[in-house]
Amino acid sequence: MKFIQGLSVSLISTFIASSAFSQTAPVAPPEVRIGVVTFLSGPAASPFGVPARNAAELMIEQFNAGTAPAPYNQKGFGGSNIKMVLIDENGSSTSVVTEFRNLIQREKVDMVVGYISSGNCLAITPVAEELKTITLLFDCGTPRIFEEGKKDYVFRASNHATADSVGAALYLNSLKIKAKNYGGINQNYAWGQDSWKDFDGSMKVLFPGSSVTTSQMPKLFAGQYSGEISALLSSKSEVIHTSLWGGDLEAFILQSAPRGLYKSSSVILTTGETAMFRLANKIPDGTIIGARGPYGVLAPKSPLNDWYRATFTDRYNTAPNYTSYQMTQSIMSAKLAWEKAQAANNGARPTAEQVAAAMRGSTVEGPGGVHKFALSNGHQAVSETAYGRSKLVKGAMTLVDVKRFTADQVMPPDGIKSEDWIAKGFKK
Amino acid sequence: MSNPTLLKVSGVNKTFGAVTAASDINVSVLKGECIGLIGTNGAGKTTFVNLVTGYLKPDTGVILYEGNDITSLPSREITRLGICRSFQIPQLYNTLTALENIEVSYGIVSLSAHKESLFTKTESMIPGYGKNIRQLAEESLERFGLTAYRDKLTRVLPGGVRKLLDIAMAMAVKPKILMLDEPTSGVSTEEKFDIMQMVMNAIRKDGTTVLFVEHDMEIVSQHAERVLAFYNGEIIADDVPEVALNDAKVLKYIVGDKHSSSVPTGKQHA
Amino acid sequence: MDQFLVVFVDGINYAAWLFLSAVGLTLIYGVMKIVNVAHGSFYSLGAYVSATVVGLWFRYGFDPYLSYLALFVAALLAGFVVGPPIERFLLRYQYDKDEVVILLITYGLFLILEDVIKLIWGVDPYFVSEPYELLGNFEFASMTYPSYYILMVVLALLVGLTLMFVLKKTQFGRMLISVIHDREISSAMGINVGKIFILTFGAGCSLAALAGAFTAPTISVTPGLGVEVIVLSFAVVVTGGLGSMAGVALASIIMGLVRAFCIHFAPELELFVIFSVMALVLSFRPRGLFSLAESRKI
Amino acid sequence: MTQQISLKKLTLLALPLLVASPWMPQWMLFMVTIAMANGLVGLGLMLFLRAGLVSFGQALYFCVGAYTTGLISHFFKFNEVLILLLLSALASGVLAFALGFLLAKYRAIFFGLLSLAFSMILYGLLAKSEALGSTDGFNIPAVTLMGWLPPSDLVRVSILWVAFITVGICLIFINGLIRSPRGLLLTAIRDNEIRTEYMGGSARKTIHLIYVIAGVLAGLGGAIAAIAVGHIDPTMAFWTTSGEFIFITILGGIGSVLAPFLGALVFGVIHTLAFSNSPNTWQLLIGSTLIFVILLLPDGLWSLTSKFKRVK
Repeated sequence: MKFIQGLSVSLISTFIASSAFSQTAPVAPPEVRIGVVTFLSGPAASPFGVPARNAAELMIEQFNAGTAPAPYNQKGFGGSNIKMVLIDENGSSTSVVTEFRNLIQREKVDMVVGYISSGNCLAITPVAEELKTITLLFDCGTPRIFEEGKKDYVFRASNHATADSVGAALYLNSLKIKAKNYGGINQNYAWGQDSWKDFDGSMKVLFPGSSVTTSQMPKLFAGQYSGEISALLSSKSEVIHTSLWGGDLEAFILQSAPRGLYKSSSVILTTGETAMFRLANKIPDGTIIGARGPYGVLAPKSPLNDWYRATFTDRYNTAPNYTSYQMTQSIMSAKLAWEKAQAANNGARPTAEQVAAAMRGSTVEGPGGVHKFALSNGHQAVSETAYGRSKLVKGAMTLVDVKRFTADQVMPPDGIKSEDWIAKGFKK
Repeated sequence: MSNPTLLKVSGVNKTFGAVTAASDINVSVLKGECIGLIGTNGAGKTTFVNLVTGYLKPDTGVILYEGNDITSLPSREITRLGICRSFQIPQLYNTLTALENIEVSYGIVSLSAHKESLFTKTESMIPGYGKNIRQLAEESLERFGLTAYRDKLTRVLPGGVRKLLDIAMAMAVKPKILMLDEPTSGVSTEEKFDIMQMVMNAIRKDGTTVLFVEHDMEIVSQHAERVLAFYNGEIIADDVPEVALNDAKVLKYIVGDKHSSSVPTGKQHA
Repeated sequence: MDQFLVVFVDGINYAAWLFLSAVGLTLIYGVMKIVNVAHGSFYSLGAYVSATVVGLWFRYGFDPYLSYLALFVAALLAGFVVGPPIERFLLRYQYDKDEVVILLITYGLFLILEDVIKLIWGVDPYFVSEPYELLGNFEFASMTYPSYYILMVVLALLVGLTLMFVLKKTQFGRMLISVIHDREISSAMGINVGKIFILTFGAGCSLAALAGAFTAPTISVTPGLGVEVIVLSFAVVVTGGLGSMAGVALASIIMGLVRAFCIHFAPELELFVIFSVMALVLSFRPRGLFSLAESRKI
Repeated sequence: MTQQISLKKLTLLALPLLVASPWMPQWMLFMVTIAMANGLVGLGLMLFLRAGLVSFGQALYFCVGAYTTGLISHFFKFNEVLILLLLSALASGVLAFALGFLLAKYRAIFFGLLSLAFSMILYGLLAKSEALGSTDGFNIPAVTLMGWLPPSDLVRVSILWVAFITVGICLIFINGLIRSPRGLLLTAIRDNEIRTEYMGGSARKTIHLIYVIAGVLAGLGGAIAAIAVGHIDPTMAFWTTSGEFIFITILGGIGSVLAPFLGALVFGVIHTLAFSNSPNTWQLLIGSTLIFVILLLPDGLWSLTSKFKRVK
């Protein structure tokens, strides 16, 4: 008997579910629906997720109002209004994939822009291909996305992580620092391990004969780094590399600065830009700071950038950080591609394939300067990257000795895996 | 020619810190005997039961059952060899009904009879019993006059009934030796005799050897064929009731003690 | 030699933090048999409240050295304002239920509090490093340490000793212990178990908040702060033997030292330290280093 | 004989879903598949709960199952789904058998937290293995069903059917188990282990047995999830994953072998509704739901079925 009731209950619940969904599921939306996925909870929300969400929100408002400067001044996407569908990236990859599928198949979004975690990017890429939906990965760093076979619908509008580590090494080189040894502290997960691997490789190329003192690998979100800092101090490293991000990075700075780590070594914070303003008076002068690209204060001077910083700061009374720039870059790429495709389609709503074709290999100038979808047959964008050293000027944080490195200096050429490219000494 | 010796306890000692719970216990139990264990609280009766059934391990001494050393066996093994017990505080499965309590007992029997097979079915006959779990459980409820409580959760059953159920469960494994730890404690004086009578009828008819711990001398003399009198962990008398109950020491230390049959609690070290 | 001294100092410092983070959990379990997953939320609550309070403290230029007192009070208040109502109006009606079910309720609480904290304080990080820098540094074994670490160790000792004293020497403590041993009998003996529970829960939560509060100056106070702490404290508490103060202390020291040793000599292994120690200890002492005595069943 | 009856009822239950499945929207197919996978793990947890135990580490076997499938299909390019499922079940079963010797000694919270420790150690190991993509994990190629590679529009349905059949088989087995004397024995161990020992029953052997069974179930669940999601990473072994499984089991209740699947289904619904309707505060929704279910339905959603009965 119970089984029958079980049947009824489970069926009922399924029906409740489906009806609940069907309300949310729209029929043939007149507007362009964009799924935006970033971390809205958990430790990645504060440094990345929310600044990125704000950027998306702001851009879509601006586009819909048609108030963005040329070439982004067309209303919405080619005239049709943009509707943002926001989802939290937090959760297991199973739940991330589930929600990605729901976005596309239930919320009927036309394209998805998002994903900060490399694991999530890898997980949703095949699904995006299966569901034939344009998906722009806006922040995640792993080079594996396009190394694992040709993609038709998945794009990445900014450099992958290799550029950060290579750029860091190049910057040290350009400062004429004679580093005989170097150490690192990176979180014990894929991002941290890869960042260190690439940096280590690049150092071996650019500073032959230099040696590794210590590679600290605290676990993700440890927050307590007293032991690691002691180890770094006693390692007497000339250079210390870290790809810590968000709260971990900020905690590390707070705990290490008073102990004079920055006096004895030149410290590289590859994601330092997200923390540099909040911790302006904590970061000692001369700390090497990156922004994972030409973003934030490292963005090249341009009217577009001025407009962007102004509107963003005015809207959220805080300056956009590099994730905001990456999100903006991605949405702008999408807009241009959509409108190009629509034009080619004589004004009719373009298909995903048409948008993809339009985006493939395109060049987009955003607030972060020129990005070109150059690699992996036009799906992986490349741009210059930049590093600088912190300097406190009248209580305000600035970057000095800013050096820029062109895309082909920091990104591997098409068809070569990052590891091999570094191992072979950046051979073209 | 007397019956063969079933259980032989020799030179067993057990102490808990300062308390001597068993000192140099030597007892032989013959097949088919019905023995009453008497003594004040803390005299060592329950310890004796716990030692034989493997809940406690003696500090020194040997316990032989049918000639095999069972001194260091866990209670599970000892039960399987055929020594089972009931408890002073009934040990029941409180979220199950009376019937289910007994079914569990037969279920365990059935499992071991089926060599722990994964596919042992509740309905299948238990080898050596010729019936299935349900039938056996119903019978035993009937035998102990518990049918009325068949589907009651044991949590809510009155003390006397819990006692009977506890014993009924012990009987499920067809023990050769059954040890009853104060079967009538916590039972009102008027019920006592009937309960004891019914228990004895239920058990004795298949010739089970019985050792029962009891405070009420009347019951002892009524049912026991032999009495073991405990005092400070020693056995101070071991004889037929008539003799044992009139032994000077026994009269002085046990029978004289009028409080003995009250307060069934405590026993932290008994 | 210096190397080992450094390991020792780092280890003790981490141990102090572990102890502070975990002790509240073991207190609540010992008395109420509740595994409180929301422990982590109270840790972050403490961090946020103290961040706010100390932030204001320095903005209005009160005596900087009193800010430690402010941290302390803020944490205790946070714990005692939020904790007891949860016990009184939610948990109290669940004690008849299974340990696991209550654990799940606290898990639900943890999820809720995570978002509530986010709604109150937003996602932007808070920094209150003033108390951390105020004390300056000290040199030891040719290594610079912030004197704040000493403060943490002192605080840990203080908390530990106070708890010991309360349990061993005070009337309340004796009541606690009898409740720990047997809830029914204690209430039969006229001990107001309800009162004991609400106080214990409040105390446990405040201890978590205290840990958060005194960690706040060394970190960036952001959402998701508590998650790490939960599992970590569980590991420590279980290794020490649930409900045992001494156990938590010893477990924290062991784990602290082992971890520090790894960091200096095998950084790769840091990831495994905590849980390997836990698994090892449990394999040899199934109920942890110090386990509460079980009363006889039959 | 009970098994035959339950078999009939199972088909009664499965048929409509199987028949309905081709008409379900794609996203729902996926959700139901995941629910089936999670339900399998919950089924194992249900056995534990019946014996008064709870494992905070079932994710260990979920992950082992997933990685077995992943590694074989990724490195040996072998992707016959049925074989993959079998091997995953085997791998997790073997591990469970080994660890069982230790864990079967433990009770209450210690059982739970020791199993948690093991799952976290596996997490650590995988996070360190950069060859397997560390915490990023790796993707799994499409699988074949007896040599047949389903076309993209049939992939979801066929995976769901595979899941259904696996679940069906497990249900029949577990249902038989808990109706057998052992089913009662589990409750007996929870209620009074000493008595059980005194009746000649071995709590340790029994717990070891269900530990292995639960491990196998979790392994199967992991394999199905891995195949459906197409990506695996160490988070599958993380404690939060185990937490989700316990959530599902309690949500459904332990009243019937179907309860965990009901729980998993409803959890999926709540989860995705919370995500799409309040992206910024979904944790709050899920947390409150959990608490409300525990307060209003202490025996889980399944107890509703008997409530219906009473109404009728």
